[in-house]
Amino acid sequence: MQLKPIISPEQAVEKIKPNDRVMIGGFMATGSPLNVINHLVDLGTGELNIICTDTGYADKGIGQLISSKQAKSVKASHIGLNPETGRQMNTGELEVELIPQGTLAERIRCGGAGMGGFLTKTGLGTMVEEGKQKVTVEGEEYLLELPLTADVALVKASIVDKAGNCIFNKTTKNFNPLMATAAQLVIVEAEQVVEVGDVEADRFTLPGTFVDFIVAV
Amino acid sequence: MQLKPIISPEQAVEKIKPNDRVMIGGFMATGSPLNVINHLVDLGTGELNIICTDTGYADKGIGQLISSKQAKSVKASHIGLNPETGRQMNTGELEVELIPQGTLAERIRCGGAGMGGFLTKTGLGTMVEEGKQKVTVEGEEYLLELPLTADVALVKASIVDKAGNCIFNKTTKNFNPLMATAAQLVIVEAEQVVEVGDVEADRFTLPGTFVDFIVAV
Amino acid sequence: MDKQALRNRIVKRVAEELKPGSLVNLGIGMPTLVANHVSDDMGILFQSENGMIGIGRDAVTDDNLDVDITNAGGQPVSTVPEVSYFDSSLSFAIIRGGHVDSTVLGALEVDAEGNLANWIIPGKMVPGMGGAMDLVTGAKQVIIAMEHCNKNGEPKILQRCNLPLTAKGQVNLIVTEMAVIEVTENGLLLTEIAVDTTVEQVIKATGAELKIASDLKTFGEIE
Amino acid sequence: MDKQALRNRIVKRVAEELKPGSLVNLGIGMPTLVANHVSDDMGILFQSENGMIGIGRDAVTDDNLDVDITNAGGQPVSTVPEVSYFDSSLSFAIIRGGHVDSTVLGALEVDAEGNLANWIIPGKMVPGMGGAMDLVTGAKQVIIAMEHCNKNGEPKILQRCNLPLTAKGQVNLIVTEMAVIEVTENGLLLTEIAVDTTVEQVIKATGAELKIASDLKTFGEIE
Repeated sequence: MQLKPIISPEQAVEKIKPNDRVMIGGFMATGSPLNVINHLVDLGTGELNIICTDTGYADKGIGQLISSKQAKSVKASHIGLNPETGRQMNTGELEVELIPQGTLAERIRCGGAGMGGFLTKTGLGTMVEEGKQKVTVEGEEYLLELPLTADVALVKASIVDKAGNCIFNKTTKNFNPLMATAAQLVIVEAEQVVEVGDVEADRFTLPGTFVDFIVAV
Repeated sequence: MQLKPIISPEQAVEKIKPNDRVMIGGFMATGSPLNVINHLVDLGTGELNIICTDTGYADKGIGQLISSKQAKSVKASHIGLNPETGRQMNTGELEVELIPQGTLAERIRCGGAGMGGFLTKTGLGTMVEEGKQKVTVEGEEYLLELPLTADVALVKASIVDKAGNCIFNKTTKNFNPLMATAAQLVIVEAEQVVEVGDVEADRFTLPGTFVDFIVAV
Repeated sequence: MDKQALRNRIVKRVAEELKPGSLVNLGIGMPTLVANHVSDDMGILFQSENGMIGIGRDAVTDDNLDVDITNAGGQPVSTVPEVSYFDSSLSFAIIRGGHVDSTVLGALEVDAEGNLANWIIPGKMVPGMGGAMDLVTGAKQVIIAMEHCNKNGEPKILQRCNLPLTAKGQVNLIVTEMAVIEVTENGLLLTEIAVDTTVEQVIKATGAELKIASDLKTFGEIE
Repeated sequence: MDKQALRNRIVKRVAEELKPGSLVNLGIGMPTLVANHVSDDMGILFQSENGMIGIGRDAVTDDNLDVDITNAGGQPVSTVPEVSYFDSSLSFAIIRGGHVDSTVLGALEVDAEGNLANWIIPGKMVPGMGGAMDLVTGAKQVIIAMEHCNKNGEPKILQRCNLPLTAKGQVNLIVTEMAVIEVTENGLLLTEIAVDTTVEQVIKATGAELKIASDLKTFGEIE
């Protein structure tokens, strides 16, 4: 049977190096791998290039990585509820690229699914189109958005079996299953680890094949 | 509460008109809406433009629509196990467009998700690239594939609640949830219809919002 | 008119625009309050772009709190019985694929061409667009719910937005405490004015040319 | 050498190429038999493009038949305990996103540039490409498992394919009952010959230039 190694949060964060592109799941901290994030703050790796939908709150979740200055760049759709992100952006300490949330989700899926890009109307006629190729299809103009991939994805699942198959409860899904498809190394923080076969296979929405390591908390 | 009308297969097939583009779920008949198909054969609407992954077997599933000459065109990835499709194609009775299976799935998703197209390497340097725009991104060449939508989607689900939320068992998923996002009118043949709340919400993988009618069999 | 009465008037009027059986996404802040004015028998479902359809209107208490159910503002919410959950990829397929019937959003500026600015004030406030660009571009109907003027009493409805846009030409309707304004191909059409205002006052508070509907109506109540 | 012995030799040799812990997609027909030569302790999982990872090797009987579990040929299959299921969109994200380590497919023709033709004989046989174009383009390693010559005894390994291609320059390895041939940047490299053949025989049966590996090995058993 193909079982995935179960490691501690300490072991997990040691796999992340400065300059890594790190995707982190969660939406305003709901569904974020909070334990792994805590340990990443403690380890103080730094120089991370973070990809996430938002920088959460200053004191919770991804925001802690910003507050403790672990990030050198952030790609996100929303940073409004964490004033520290805006502050570091304004002082030039942090490079921030703002991406429409749907485009961000789709770019990550695109990276995981091996496509070269996709055409969208989101962002047309706005600052988002700057520097981007436009493609016209049947008289309609679209922005060409490119795939996003990462070195590491840190995701959070509610139930993970020992083969890495994942269930994400309710609104904790958000970016977690997408990011797991788009990174070289995928680390899943599991709220609960179960034996293979304990849960009906159809309950899992992310196949274990995408998972490299399971962090049990 | 937003409940979806439950109709008979007879009522379902009356909603389909000649020249309609009709997406039909299933993979070699696994997960195909067999009852609705049977009634569509009986009604004999004809002149349908069918979009499906394969034309199944001559005597089962989508193949019956071909055998009974209900189709004027078929877009599919595989027709090899139904010799009647090839025969009608060779005599010119049936217009057949062959599409790589992954590209077909992605084109349908693309149509449902409101994108203008996507870039793929599948089909590059083959007959599939004929007549298609090529886009170069960072020195890499890709085919631009366009979205597919339909007038009607006929899909099959294992469990459907009265609000239209759907569960697709095991390998019956295939094209069913994708097609449900990409058609104007979505008719779900339900193996089992349950009350809202009978099944845990997280079990559903297709939100009822995509469903217009439920056919109980 | 106090802030709450003003907001109530706006969201109540917006609620009347929503169609029975439709799928609606309400932006953070004032738009959220629209849900309070929609009756259950309309069968309207509320989508939240972080991944659910079926936000409930019950308040979240210690008894029904589920930390795994939050809205696009990160706040815990209750659910209706037919709730469904999905990842961000399907969520934005729903939004961008035109499956959301109406979205209600706030604005910093909105203009005569249906352009909207609500995500950035360069140099001052850069919250990011979140899902707003996707929603405004993808939803079938875009309703702006906002106060007619900004804190300084300046018009937020302009001939042409000054701030960076959220989307171009996508706004269908503007509802404020003073007016209901349709965005048409020929510019802005004033279709309703509040009971406690006049056409002249609306024109004065608006930074864009307004056409006046021949069957101009009134809305709201005198507070 | 009878057909079955010949096929056994091919698939047994292909099985040796698969890496422990890898994800593998086996094409319909002969490639399916590769699974019989992979031991459980290798932790290899088999994907099926219609939407599952974890096809089992147990035969399907009346006792374990589940009509909702079929493979890409539409045939009922058994499953391993860690099986997972998904729709065609995720299935091809797995395939096209480079998450499949190896795919094993048959061929009508394969050539010195790694081109593959296996989906159409114009005017004669048009089964369609199914998932073959996606698999050959997306999988990290593409292994062709086929008989060295066609029914008429003509080479299927050519300098340049004559039939319409399935994909361009994607094939990594060709395994036949006579030879194991690597596709390299400099053309085809014969790395192994079967125990019951000679280099001369392989060259004669091959329609492309073959370089001979300096450490040429043998494989298979004499039947």
